[in-house]
Amino acid sequence: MIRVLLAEDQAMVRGALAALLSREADIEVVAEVARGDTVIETALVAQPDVALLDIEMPGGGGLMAAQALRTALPSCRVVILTTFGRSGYLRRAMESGAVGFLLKDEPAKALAVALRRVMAGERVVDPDLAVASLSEGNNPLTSR
Amino acid sequence: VRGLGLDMIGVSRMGSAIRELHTARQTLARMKVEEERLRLARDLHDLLGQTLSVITLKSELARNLITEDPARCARELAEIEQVGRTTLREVRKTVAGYRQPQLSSELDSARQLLEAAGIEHSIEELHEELPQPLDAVLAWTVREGITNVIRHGRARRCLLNFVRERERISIEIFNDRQRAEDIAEQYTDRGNGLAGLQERVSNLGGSMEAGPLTLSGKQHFRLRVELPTQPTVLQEDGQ
Amino acid sequence: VRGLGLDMIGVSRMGSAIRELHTARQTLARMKVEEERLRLARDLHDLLGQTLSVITLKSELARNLITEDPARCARELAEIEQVGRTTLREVRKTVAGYRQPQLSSELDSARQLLEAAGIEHSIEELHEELPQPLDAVLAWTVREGITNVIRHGRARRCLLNFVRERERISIEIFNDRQRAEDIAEQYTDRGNGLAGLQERVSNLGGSMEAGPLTLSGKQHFRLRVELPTQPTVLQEDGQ
Ligand SMILES: Nc1ncnc2c1ncn2[C@@H]1O[C@H](COP(=O)(O)OP(=O)(O)OP(=O)(O)O)[C@@H](O)[C@H]1O
Ligand SMILES: Nc1ncnc2c1ncn2[C@@H]1O[C@H](COP(=O)(O)OP(=O)(O)OP(=O)(O)O)[C@@H](O)[C@H]1O
Ligand SMILES: [Mg+2]
Ligand SMILES: [Mg+2]
Ligand SMILES: [Mg+2]
Repeated sequence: MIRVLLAEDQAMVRGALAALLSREADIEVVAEVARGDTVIETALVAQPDVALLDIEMPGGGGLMAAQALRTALPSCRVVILTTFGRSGYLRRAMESGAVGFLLKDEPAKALAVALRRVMAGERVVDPDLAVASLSEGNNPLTSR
Repeated sequence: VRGLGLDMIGVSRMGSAIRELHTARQTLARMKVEEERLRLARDLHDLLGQTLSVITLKSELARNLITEDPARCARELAEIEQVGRTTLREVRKTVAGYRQPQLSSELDSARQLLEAAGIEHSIEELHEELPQPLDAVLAWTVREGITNVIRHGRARRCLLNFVRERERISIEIFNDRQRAEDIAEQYTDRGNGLAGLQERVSNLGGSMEAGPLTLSGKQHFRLRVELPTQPTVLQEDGQ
Repeated sequence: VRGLGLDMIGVSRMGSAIRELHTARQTLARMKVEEERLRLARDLHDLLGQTLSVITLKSELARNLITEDPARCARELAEIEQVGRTTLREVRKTVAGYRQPQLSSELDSARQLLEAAGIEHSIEELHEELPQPLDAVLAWTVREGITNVIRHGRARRCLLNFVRERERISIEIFNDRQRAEDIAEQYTDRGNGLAGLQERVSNLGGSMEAGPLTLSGKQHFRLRVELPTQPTVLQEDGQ
């Protein structure tokens, strides 16, 4: 069983993702949170194998949570889930120890395959998402 | 000979200044375009990313629930529908916002239009950045006013001026009219250009006047819009 | 004194040239921004308006079919899902595509991407300024090639090299592949990334090869693009 923690602020997305992933025989969603700053306390209790973290969430967001997880629960692998690449996201995700950088709208089957690969020690990056976030990152006008 | 030499230096300096400005001009144009692209791209991201991922995920889920849990399937579908509809409305608003005219480019167009129509003109430039809603309403005034001058005025001359006061700004578009007898026939209020403008102006707490006017014995038409620059009711004005 | 006088003339000429260029610059910048805005607004509207209307209609329809015709309900849902996902992909591509890629920054991105994907790599740098159309096509090659390496290769290693000859330049992207059995399954030509690249390459009178390759008994994939540096047909290549 792959034990998953899901952090996503948008309730509709979180609900659908949890329901879809739970349908996979070898995946169990053991915890759901809606804020970045509740990831750690929840993870310490639920002891997930993988944390799926949205980036844009209240309470510090997924990137900060990823960083914190690395020291608080080093056994937990971090996968960033997002919709669009923004400036520097890929780089920051990797710096904070994430081993996956994936699309939220990926079919559940593909997401499940990615989670299995991550559990097998591979890194999984969606190339289009990554390219998009790099493109913006190289532009000097990016910062709002 | 010596003079000529110095002149030559001047010329060569001019050459390099021109080259430099040429580059600067290109860079600036590129940057502005880029900026605009990014701004829209970002708005687009925010609006769409969430909506479309919700829709995509929910439809995948609903598909798995058709026989298993038809009631929940129906709920998911109702939500998809609602999200789709709300976003559609927002896309329309966003796009309308981007089609908002800009005063500076409307003034340019006004000059070109009057030029093309063979109407002598003097169009004042406004050297001030105004808040977007104000800028937009002034731009609409120019667009509607100048269109009217060309369409109804049979004008030979057209003037466009701004008056800037401490807490208000006004714009005036004047034109003469070829024949006095046209007036009664023409100012019939039948169009909706001015009525629409009146509405936009009122939304910002401003006032508008439009009508014939006799100046030193000659018939003119004047459109005047006055707007508070610190308005009490400052609403975004869509198109 | 006399020299100074002539120099002054130069300066004053320079002044008026500067003013003129300044105006030209502003006009140009404004026009481009305006144009871009409208173009984007249109793209946005076309892309989304349609997508969202389809989604809204189909979800309403599907809801009525849950018990009546579950098979058709499933088909409608599959379509909603696909439309949503495709649109998201297009938005992502559009946004990435609005930036004319530059070889040097694509090479940087390539390194970061491969790093993130945990693929060992050696990416050569090109220390030469190339004409813009050439630079752009090489940049597209890097972007498409590296994206493919990550998506299809399940590679452990990736090499990127340039070969510079007198009148041509070529770029080669190599990767190993984890399992031999993937090849047949994967090289299906179903995408349009390589087809699009082929077109850009042909526009500059160049040639492209892409396909599997066995090197010392191991399966690899190679993408190779060769471009003339003094091409006979040198067309500006848009995005
Ligand atoms: N500059 C002008 N010179 C002379 N008559 C004018 C001028 N501007 C407006 N008018 C008169 O005022 C009327 C109302 O103008 P308005 O802009 O509201 O409508 P319109 O131009 O006829 O139609 P539209 O709805 O296309 O704008 C016009 O029909 C015309 O008779
Ligand atoms: N580096 C690679 N390693 C292995 N197979 C590859 C590689 N590059 C391309 N291929 C194969 O060639 C096919 C065509 O590639 P292409 O880039 O045209 O399409 P795609 O990547 O599948 O889709 P897209 O239109 O998004 O680029 C791929 O589907 C894949 O099977
Ligand atoms: Mg979020
Ligand atoms: Mg009118
Ligand atoms: Mg491809």
